[in-house]
Amino acid sequence: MASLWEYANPVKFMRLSNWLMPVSAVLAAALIAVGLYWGFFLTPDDYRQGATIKIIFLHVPAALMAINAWAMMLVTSLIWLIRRHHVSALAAKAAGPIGATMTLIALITGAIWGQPMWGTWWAWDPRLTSFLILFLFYVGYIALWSAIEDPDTAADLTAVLCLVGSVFAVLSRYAALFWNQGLHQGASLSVAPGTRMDWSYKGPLYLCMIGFVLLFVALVLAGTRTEIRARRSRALMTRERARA
Amino acid sequence: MIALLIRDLRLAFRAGGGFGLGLGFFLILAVLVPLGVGPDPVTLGIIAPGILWVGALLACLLSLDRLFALDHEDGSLDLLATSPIPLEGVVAVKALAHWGTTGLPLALAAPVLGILLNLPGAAYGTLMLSLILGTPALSMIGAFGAALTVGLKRGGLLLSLLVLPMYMPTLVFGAQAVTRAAQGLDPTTPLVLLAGITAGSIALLPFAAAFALRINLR
Amino acid sequence: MIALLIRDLRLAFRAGGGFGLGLGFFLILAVLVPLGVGPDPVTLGIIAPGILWVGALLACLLSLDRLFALDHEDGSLDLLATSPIPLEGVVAVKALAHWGTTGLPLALAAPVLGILLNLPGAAYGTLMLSLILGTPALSMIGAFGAALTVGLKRGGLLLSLLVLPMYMPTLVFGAQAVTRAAQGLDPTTPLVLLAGITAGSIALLPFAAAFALRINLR
Amino acid sequence: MEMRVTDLACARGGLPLIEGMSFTVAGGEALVLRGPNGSGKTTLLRTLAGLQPALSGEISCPPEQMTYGAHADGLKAVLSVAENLSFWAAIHGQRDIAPALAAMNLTELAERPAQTLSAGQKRRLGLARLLVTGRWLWVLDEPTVSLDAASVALFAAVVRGHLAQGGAALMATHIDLGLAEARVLELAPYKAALPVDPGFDEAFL
Amino acid sequence: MEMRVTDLACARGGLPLIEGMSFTVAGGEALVLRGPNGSGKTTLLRTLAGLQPALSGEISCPPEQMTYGAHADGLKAVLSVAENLSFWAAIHGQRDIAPALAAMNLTELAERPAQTLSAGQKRRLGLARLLVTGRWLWVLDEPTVSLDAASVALFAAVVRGHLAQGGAALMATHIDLGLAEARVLELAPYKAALPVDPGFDEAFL
Amino acid sequence: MPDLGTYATEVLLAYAVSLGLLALLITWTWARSRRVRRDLAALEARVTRV
Ligand code: HEM
Ligand SMILES: Nc1ncnc2c1ncn2[C@@H]1O[C@H](COP(=O)(O)OP(=O)(O)OP(=O)(O)O)[C@@H](O)[C@H]1O
Ligand SMILES: Nc1ncnc2c1ncn2[C@@H]1O[C@H](COP(=O)(O)OP(=O)(O)OP(=O)(O)O)[C@@H](O)[C@H]1O
Ligand SMILES: [Mg+2]
Ligand SMILES: [Mg+2]
Repeated sequence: MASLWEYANPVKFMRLSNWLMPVSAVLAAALIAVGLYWGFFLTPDDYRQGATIKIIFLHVPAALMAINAWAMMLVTSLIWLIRRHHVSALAAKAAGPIGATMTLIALITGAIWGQPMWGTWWAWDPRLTSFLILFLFYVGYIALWSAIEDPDTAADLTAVLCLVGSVFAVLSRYAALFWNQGLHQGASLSVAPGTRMDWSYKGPLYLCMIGFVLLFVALVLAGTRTEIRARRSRALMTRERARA
Repeated sequence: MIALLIRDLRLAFRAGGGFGLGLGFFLILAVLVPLGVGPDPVTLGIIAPGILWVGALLACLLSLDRLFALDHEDGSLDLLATSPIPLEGVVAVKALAHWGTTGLPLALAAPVLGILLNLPGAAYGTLMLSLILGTPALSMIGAFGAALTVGLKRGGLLLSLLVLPMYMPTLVFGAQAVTRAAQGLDPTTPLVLLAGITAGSIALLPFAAAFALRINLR
Repeated sequence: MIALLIRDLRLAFRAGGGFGLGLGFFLILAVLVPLGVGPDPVTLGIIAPGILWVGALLACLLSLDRLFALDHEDGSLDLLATSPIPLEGVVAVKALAHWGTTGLPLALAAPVLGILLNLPGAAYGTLMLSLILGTPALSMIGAFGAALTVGLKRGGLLLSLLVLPMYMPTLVFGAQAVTRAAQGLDPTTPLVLLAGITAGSIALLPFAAAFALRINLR
Repeated sequence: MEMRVTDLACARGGLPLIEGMSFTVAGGEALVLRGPNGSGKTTLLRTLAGLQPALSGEISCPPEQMTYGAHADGLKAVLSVAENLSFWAAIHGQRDIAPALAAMNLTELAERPAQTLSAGQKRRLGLARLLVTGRWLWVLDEPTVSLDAASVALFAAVVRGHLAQGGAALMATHIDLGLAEARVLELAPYKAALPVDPGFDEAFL
Repeated sequence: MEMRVTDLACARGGLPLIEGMSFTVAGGEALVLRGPNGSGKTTLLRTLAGLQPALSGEISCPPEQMTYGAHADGLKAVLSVAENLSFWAAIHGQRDIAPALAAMNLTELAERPAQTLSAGQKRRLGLARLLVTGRWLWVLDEPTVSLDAASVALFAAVVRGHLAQGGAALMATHIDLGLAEARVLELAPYKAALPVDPGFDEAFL
Repeated sequence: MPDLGTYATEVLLAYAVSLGLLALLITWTWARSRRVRRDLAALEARVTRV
């Protein structure tokens, strides 16, 4: 098998993503549509939370992707710093706004959910707090990308920010836990056997989670393709300028 | 290195008194908050640890953007980068000078402001200790943020945006320590965590900051 | 004049988004205060009006030091002073641009932060109104302070020190208006006073600031 | 159009530098100011431009008729060449920047952000500003710093064009501007004597 | 002591400016770099000084043996002339600044804050820094900007002294330095050709 | 349409906001992709013609 690094070449990457992007987009659309339809129309109300349980099908996948997008940025940033593959840096750049949106969705659905459950739009619960901090990290990351003219400089600096930021994001999580015990529900999906959740909830939730992963893949691929093209445009413009 | 430290301290004092001003800002914040919040002593006592720590943090932040920017503008940074001192050392020394002119005086002055904000008597020692332990981390993290944004015009606000989320753990542990002390609880755990963050920042961030500076000088 | 306004707005947007960043700082402050103070919603609700106003004030302050400093450093200010535009107009336009990129977005975003700080529901309208009425005064007073300190290196903190006392009336009336609204009282009087301060600042301070600028250019 | 300076004295840092200076610049004339470093050329030009008060003496021409070109160029790093120039044009109520760009050979760089220019290119942009002010008297402080020979010639041509239209230029410089027709004014004879100590008097000096 | 540059290529703003450049500077030699504005002199000097990476090529001499003098002088406005100079001396492990002050005719200004110097005086202070670095290779970008004739001669004398002690200097300039013995290196022949477009490849260019 | 009981507003709001944000993200990605693609095509045409 050819090395995975081959796809660090923009041409190879464009060829691969040319079919991978639409495939994952279609799959994502299908899974999310089925999952949300199942969850919204066919799932019974929870005995405690009533109809609000339906929010989980958006809330949890978005929260999942919010964290995973940052993890992916961390990995691609490292690859850029070590192997200096441009595609990797551009993929990290493309993931920024997507991760930020996912974080925002998790925050907003959580806030809306909090209104009936905890009686308040916002509570300074550790998980909520660390998500807010994560959102700020995303915003800072995106702002740094857009503030720097030179693409390689921007890639280097944002990569360092991502590395250092990751450490502080993890620290923030502990700090938040230390600070306040919180209201938020613990992880109930991770304990697989003896699970508390019924399949009528789990089914659509899993579908949506896989759907969100695929949506993320599709969006990152699309975004990276765009960034590669933008980068190429820039290079051509520089050449044109030089010719003048 | 010592020459650099002396120069930076001298610049801070000479240029309108960097250190008096950090203090001034801290003092004014301690005055503004009661004006904004209202004079109720019980409320003030409860929020005092948090406000004092937030104030210290903002006072640090406000002077950060010029940490490397001035040297960048007048070309000193290019010359320092080609000097015999490693850039990591330059970053560390500059963070130290920043701490010496903001963090340290802030820590020493904090008890006075505690009185303004009605801080409970038991917390004064912890307040100073937590600030002395925590503010070096603020300066070091800030130096990293300043290194990231040094080339950018109006980097000041971008710097705040990048740095503030990273200040969050320091703030939480610092304020928690003081709050616990004010409530008569044991503040050791947050103080130890605070010291840990400071030690970690000092050990690692000079390298990240020097890397960022080299990129920005390119 | 319009050319100057357009240039300043363009610079603010171009240079890393002056306006997004003012907002960012405000948001971050609203996050930090609960982290420092603790999560209790009742306490937060009480201090929310004061904190929001202090936050708006600091967000304004943070971007002030560069209001004239950048133009001074690159020589534009000399050229503007010898241009056909009166220096009073330059000051007014620059204050307006500053308000458009910090005060106005801050006022619009404040309700969201009110939620974070548990601001009582009745106060949201007054919060926005008071900020819209009061922030122009902050920008104008700040422009005066910036004009006073423009020649000085590290003028940033001196600027804060000079400007913060002048911000006090604005802060008090603004926070009072919101606090009253939060308690269900009538906020009209402080709002009127706020509008008065703004009107007075806009009418008088451009002249003082232009005078200070002329002295500093000498 | 004429600027007549009579018995001017100026000071810098509280110390008189120049005194008893009188000269005239009329439309169509270029005057080159020469003097060693620290002799007060910048001080004199800033005084003429109205940026600092004269100690004594008369300047017949109000600052509104001059444009001052300082050591610094007043460029905004994030704005493009064209945006920088249009701004100054708009401030002076002018519109068309194309001739100024062409005159200083900047047309090709028009879309470049100013921060990506080399030292000499920045200077050319700074000089192009003069053309969009529409003022008759140019007061320039070392205008050709960092310029290569071709650009100096370009600048000389621009000044000649300005003079031909009845404008005038007063330039401080240490190097040859390639303007043979310019009159030279040496600053040395006007060096201020140290003031006699008037004792503890109103002026303190 | 010798710096040998072999087949160097450098770029600025993503665009190759210079390629195939080879030259040698040995101790005792001065090399003057000439080229029109925007030809890449500053870029080349920064590359040699290790501030930006070269596209390709070899530089035999590590940046630790050179000192770089940029367009900007790196002066602190609120520090005095002596303090500014002592700082750079201390950074480079030197002590005595008196000879450097004397060489650039700054002794009388030693206690003046740098912000009260005129343009040329600032430049002299910037050049005095070279003498306290103790490095053998000076890499200077337009060192004589703003200097009057006497100061240029002073600078030429300082460079000659440095060469006589086995040092070397590489200077970019547009004007005559009064150093007749200096070799001149024209940048024009090394102008980078536009790279052939490799299409959509890792380098993007 | 299922009966959402007392929580209809919250649930519907949550769905509307989330799907709205996703739609916004997708539209933005798509619009930017189109714009960049068009610009690049124009540039390639111009540059390679010379
Ligand atoms: C802004 C507010 C909120 C944020 C940022 C947030 C964040 C998160 C995150 C990150 C997860 C994934 C945790 C994991 O997989 O371990 C999660 C899961 C979950 N959240 Fe929230 N949440 C918020 C509000 C709420 C509210 C108000 C409720 C309901 C009362 C809620 C209920 C849940 C549930 C049931 C899960 C699934 C837990 C599991 O079974 O793993 N969340 N939330
Ligand atoms: N802010 C200041 N305070 C005190 N003295 C000053 C100040 N600025 C300049 N000087 C002194 O005033 C004198 C004249 O300075 P000026 O800048 O006018 O000289 P110049 O003729 O323009 O010199 P150059 O050719 O070097 O630019 C110099 O001796 C300088 O040291
Ligand atoms: N940051 C940058 N981004 C993009 N291009 C740049 C940047 N800086 C300089 N350039 C361009 O690179 C080229 C070389 O610049 P450089 O400063 O090396 O020229 P120079 O030979 O020193 O010119 P001068 O004599 O005017 O100082 C110029 O055409 C300039 O426009
Ligand atoms: Mg001068
Ligand atoms: Mg150059």
